[in-house]
Amino acid sequence: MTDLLEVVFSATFLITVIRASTPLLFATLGGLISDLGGALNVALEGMMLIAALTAVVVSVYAPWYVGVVAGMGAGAALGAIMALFHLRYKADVILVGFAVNILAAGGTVFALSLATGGDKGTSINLQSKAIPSIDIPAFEGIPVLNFFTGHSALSWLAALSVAGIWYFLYRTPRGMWLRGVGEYPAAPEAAGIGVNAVRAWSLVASGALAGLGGAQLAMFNYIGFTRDMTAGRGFIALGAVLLGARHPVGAMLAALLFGLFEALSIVMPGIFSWIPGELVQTIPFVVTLLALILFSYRTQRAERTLS
Amino acid sequence: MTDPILKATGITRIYPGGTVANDGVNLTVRPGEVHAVVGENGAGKSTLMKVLFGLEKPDAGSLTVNGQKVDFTGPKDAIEAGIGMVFQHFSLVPSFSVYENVVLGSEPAKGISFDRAKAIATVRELSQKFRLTVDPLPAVRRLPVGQQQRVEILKALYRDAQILILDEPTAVLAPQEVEELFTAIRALTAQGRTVIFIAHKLPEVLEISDRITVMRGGKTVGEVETKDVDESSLAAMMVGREVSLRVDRAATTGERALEVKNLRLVAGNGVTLADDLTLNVHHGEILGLVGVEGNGQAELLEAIAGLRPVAGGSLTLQGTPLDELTVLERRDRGLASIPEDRIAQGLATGASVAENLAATRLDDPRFVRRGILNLKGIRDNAVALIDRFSIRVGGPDVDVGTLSGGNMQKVVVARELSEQPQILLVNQPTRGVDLGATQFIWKSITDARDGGAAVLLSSADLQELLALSDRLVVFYRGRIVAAFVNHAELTSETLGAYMLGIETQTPEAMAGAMR
Amino acid sequence: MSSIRPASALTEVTRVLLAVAIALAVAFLIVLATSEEPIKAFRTFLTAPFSSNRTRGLWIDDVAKLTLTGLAFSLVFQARQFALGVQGQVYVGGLAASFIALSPIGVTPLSIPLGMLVAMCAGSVWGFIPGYAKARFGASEIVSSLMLNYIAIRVVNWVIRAHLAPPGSGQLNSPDFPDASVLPAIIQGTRFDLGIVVALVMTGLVWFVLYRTVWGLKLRLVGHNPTFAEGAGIRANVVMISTMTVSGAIGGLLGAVYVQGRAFGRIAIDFDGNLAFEGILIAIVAKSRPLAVPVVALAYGYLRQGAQLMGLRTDVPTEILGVVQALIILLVASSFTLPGRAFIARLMGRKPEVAR
Amino acid sequence: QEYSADNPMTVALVVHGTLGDKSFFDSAAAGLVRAEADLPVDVTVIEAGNDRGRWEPALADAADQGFDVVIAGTWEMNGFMQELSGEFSDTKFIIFDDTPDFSGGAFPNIMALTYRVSTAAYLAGYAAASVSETGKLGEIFGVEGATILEFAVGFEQGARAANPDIEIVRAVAGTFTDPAKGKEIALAMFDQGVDVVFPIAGGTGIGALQAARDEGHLAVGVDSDQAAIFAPTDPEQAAVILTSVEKKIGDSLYTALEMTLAGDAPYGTTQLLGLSEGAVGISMNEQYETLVPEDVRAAITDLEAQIAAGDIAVDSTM
Ligand SMILES: Nc1ncnc2c1ncn2[C@@H]1O[C@H](COP(=O)(O)OP(=O)(O)OP(=O)(O)O)[C@@H](O)[C@H]1O
Ligand SMILES: Nc1ncnc2c1ncn2[C@@H]1O[C@H](COP(=O)(O)OP(=O)(O)OP(=O)(O)O)[C@@H](O)[C@H]1O
Ligand SMILES: [Mg+2]
Ligand SMILES: [Mg+2]
Repeated sequence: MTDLLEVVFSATFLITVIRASTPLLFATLGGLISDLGGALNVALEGMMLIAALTAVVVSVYAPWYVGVVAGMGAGAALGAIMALFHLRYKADVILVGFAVNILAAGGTVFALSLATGGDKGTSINLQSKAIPSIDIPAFEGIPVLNFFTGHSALSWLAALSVAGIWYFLYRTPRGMWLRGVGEYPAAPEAAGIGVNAVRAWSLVASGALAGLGGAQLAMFNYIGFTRDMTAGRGFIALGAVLLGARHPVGAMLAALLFGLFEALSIVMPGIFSWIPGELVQTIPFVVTLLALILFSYRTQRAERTLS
Repeated sequence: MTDPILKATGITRIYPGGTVANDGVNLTVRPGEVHAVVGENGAGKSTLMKVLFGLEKPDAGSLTVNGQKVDFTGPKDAIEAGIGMVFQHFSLVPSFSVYENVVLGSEPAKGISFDRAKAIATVRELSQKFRLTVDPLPAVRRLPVGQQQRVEILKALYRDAQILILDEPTAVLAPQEVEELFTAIRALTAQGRTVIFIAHKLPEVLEISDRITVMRGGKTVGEVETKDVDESSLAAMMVGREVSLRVDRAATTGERALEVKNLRLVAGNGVTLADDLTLNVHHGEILGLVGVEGNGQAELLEAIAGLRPVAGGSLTLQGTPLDELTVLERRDRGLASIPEDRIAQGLATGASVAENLAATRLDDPRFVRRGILNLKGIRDNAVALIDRFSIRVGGPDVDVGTLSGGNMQKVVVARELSEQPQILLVNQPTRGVDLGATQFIWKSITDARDGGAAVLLSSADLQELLALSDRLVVFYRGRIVAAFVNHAELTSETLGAYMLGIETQTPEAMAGAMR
Repeated sequence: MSSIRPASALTEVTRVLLAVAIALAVAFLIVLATSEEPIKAFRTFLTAPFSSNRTRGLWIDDVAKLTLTGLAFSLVFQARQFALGVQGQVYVGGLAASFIALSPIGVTPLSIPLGMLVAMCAGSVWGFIPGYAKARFGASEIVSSLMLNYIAIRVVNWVIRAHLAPPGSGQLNSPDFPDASVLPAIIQGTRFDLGIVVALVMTGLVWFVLYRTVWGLKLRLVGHNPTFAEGAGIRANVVMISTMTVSGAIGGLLGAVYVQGRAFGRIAIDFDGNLAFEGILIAIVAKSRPLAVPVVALAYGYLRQGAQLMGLRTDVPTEILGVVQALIILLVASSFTLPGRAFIARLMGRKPEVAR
Repeated sequence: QEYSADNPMTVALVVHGTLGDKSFFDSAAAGLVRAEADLPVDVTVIEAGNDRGRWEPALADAADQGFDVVIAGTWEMNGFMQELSGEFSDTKFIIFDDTPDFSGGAFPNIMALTYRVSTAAYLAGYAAASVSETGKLGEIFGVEGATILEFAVGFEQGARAANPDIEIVRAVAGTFTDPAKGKEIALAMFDQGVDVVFPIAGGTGIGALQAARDEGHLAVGVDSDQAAIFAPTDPEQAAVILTSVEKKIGDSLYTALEMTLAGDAPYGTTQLLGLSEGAVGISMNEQYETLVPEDVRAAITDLEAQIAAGDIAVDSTM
């Protein structure tokens, strides 16, 4: 137990938490944006996966940031496809989301084998690039301050995004439109706001954010692509949206919580080797489930209070 | 004669599914006038307004505003052309504040940020100028309906609407609120704005409008100067025949059926919805629940139906305390309920008419034996009820969602009244239902009463309450503030004063009408 | 969700066929662009499942499993619940059936029926949890059921590895079940086994329950309008929970059919190969109608098997099926005929259509 | 039957997974590609994918299509192959990394190739423990399966032989396809003082190798000479792989096909291949020479001889 505490309070563990949380945070913010606009985006998983592959393949031929932007673009494009089918052709958004996930699971393997010349497992014979980490040598070795060094550039971007999205939602007209569209679409419609356009943009933004999450996963957490590398993170993000009380800061806390448990599930086998690996792996999912129930119960009560 | 500010010519709109809602409709509106559009339910008034506001694209016909031909692709275009619209159902975001709702869509900005201070100031200024008093700061879901409507009007004025369309604005208002609205409308026309006004209550139309366009069956059947018509000639134009909506009141009443004593109803957060409600209903009488929507009448009905927990006091049905009974057990004791919103509460759209007609009696051996459905029994029941209540429908297996509003309401009424109820809860029985159907539904309710049902009736339509009720109680802020035995001299104005809390009855006067 | 619109059966079938045709055409274009032997590949795709007894057995085995997962999803979809827990139910059900098969009962004729029963119980527990969490706490069943899937897979894999695998072998599956615990083959030497009969019986049962029992009617009424159902004296929460529980039992049964089937005859880690999820597609295309489920499964199972044989025999990867699946879902779920309808309904004061 | 360039022997390798693991299956496929170039054989690689339900059909399909020789690997496929061998008695089957029970002359058309991989792992463990400065090694398993544990037991025994106080941590990733997870596990291990990792976890393990590269620690490769695989595209990665435990599946399959063509292949028996047959071993490449000190290398050569001679008994799970 003391071993565990020692590990948990080390700076490297905190850095691991941030690293594990970053892709989740992007996906969660993506889920948040579309959810606020009134469309539950269950395709985060597939968007991340396709974005991860795109980022990796593009970064072979271009600088890292182009890879990141390409991943973001791939996510955004999928968001646009969802918008097309959901808004234009009135397909249920959950079904459209699942279609994207299925497309991603098969399509990425198919595309990977084309990109690598037959490799269906990993991209390791592609020389993809990494997102640089931002090291601040002056902080190293200094308690507390050392927590601020060694993170991915995208982790900083994620933190900025939380602030940016908060500002956008609660301080700008367009953010107000988005919230209005999600809450009661007839009102913005009658006010001359293109409800479908707002929703479409929210899906595109959602995809772009999920895409950033995918890029972080494939260009920092691990450098390269392997099949199914998102491993359920998109769905955990969906839980995190609900858990974060549909607020960007809440989303961040939820993503950090999951990052924490993912990191714990990684260090635990080293410390408690007697716990079967499979059971340790269930931790993030059990935590999501319990947290979801707990938070639903609390919001249910809060909502009763409002009405 | 001035040039028209708005002119619609030959507007035709056919909905997918083939309903011809507008069939070559013409409308001419002059600047600065209040122009009323009247017609029965389904005559096509709302559709025409939606066309004027760019929400529906006409299949044929043309629009001119200020002599310019226009072609709207959406409300945005209409707003730009100076048209504003207040819908029958408000379009406000409930959690947004008044000022946020008013400016939504064209917000004042400082840089990229929303300029709150300016928005608030603008809203204050507008509400003073047009005598539409409302506090810009609270969230609209906390406001009473009348105020929400002012927010809607402010929204249109904020966009500098020269022509303001009001679709049935008075339907949800108490008489005094109607007066306030009319004052505001006069203030508007005095400042050169034009108002198009839709209403079903002809006296109101006659009071506020300058000219009237009458629609029937999707067509314009006439345009008249208000000063040239009276109520009966207008009604005849609308319906094409004489109509009478007279009902006889019960002469006698029987046993006490339902006792409500010191009832307290509380929302989840502890906010009181209704308090200290005490009333009795007897077999063979109709008790009217009067009040502006949201003053506790609907909640009382829900509590009796078993859909809302009771926080204090008691409900007794023929001597049995109600609070331990489930919804089903209450229904077994003869409770029936016609809910306010047929689509949201009264029907399972998507299921068939037959299934809907049996849905409240799934323990009846005619329909279910040992958990297995008796399809024939369910069907036969439907065939009989369709005939008895003259529901216009292709057959018992038709999806109830494809019926017209009036026929949907008849399905609900048929189900609830197919057997003589002991207690009948009725909320807004004829909302959005046309004259013919209204007549039928009223008759069904009074028949149930004559068969011995104790009826609680809530309605936003005071005329309906006055026509049907034997006694009336008035709700204000969750309490009963007045009670009357219905008589010919009782007017909606009297009731209105209590509804708005302007007057309160003395306990003695109230006790006199509380049997 | 699906099946809201009244559309005639004929136009519905036409729409589905059109969707399939478009999806296949796109697949063909991809094959054409990427394969060295496109014609052979596509011919394999379209004809291979019917080529021999063995491949026909594979096809029918898939049909049985797809039917069961399709039924499980149809049931929850009819009640308007988006529970996605069939995969987890398959795992716990499979494990439960394996316990029976590997116990002394495993050599008796009781093993198969008892195994199925126990599997259904296990699956129903797994279905009950998200139902209860939703009814009681309002927890989104989408997320909770997915989490339960992940949990079930890992826990079952652990039990198999640590407790069912022959000790010390390091294998990741149980020993083979005794013959009495393996479904008899209908065509010897193929996977064409009793599973399809189980699936068809279940289809009839689900149809009967949905359309001929009072519980089924309540379920559908709750699916159409829970507020109304409450007012009519139907306890919507109870129906919701029981629906998810019953659907869970079907998922559990599928687990039993998996491990008892001739394809396995034992339990191994990760045994479902994600087939459980394809029930979503089956249910959507079948518009959640139980009697349409096996028909859709038959056709879809054929495509699925064709894609797999194409993956084995040619240079086109099986994963192209993902593209076909996604397109079919998109096209079937879309409405090309009634644009703007939801919007009109909204303005007419109907409840705005919530995303789910 | 005589085979020639015009009438080649048709061979199918059924991979129960996909190619691209950079170790196990790729090694088998590479051997067959070499065989196709040198010998009168026509090779088809069939990827059955990761769905267990599809493995048996894939093998049966290969037999059904009339290939002369059908090859598959591990205990996962062994049972299926045994069942099919009766029905397709004219087809020759080769199973690698596991064996059926041949007693009583059963399965005359199957040849089994098994590898004493723990012997090679022993050497790698010795090397790893010798270069470790912290005295702490880490193993990362894809799953706790037989083939995986065979590596682990040898590795651990060898490590203890070099340093009786050596500490070894094991972690199970639960997946062969999540390199991000492999990387995180390795990073956590490094944080806990491990300085050499031995990932036996397919694609997941590649993440662990990457962690070693990024953190400047060392790693031991698995199945193939992984330093050689990375050297052309990622020399930094190659530079931290001190050696790899090689299971020379490709080479052994090549030999097996050669023997089959010559007609002297011992079908119906198990070929137990160890250090002496050259079927397993550790990579003694440029990285090995750089990273492992001269004296340790000498000791390893010595140990290799002792194992081959049977003087050292290496543990095994088989
Ligand atoms: N979105 C729609 N789709 C199909 N039919 C519609 C739609 N909206 C209205 N209708 C039909 O068009 C006709 C005209 O409806 P409209 O709403 O214009 O009537 P109205 O005169 O406003 O009636 P009310 O007095 O009840 O408001 C009715 O038959 C109605 O049922
Ligand atoms: N939202 C809608 N979508 C599709 N069709 C509709 C809609 N509203 C109404 N309709 C159709 O329009 C037709 C006319 O509706 P309307 O409400 O005017 O009926 P009606 O003939 O006036 O009957 P009633 O007297 O019972 O109201 C009906 O056949 C109805 O099915
Ligand atoms: Mg009507
Ligand atoms: Mg109207």
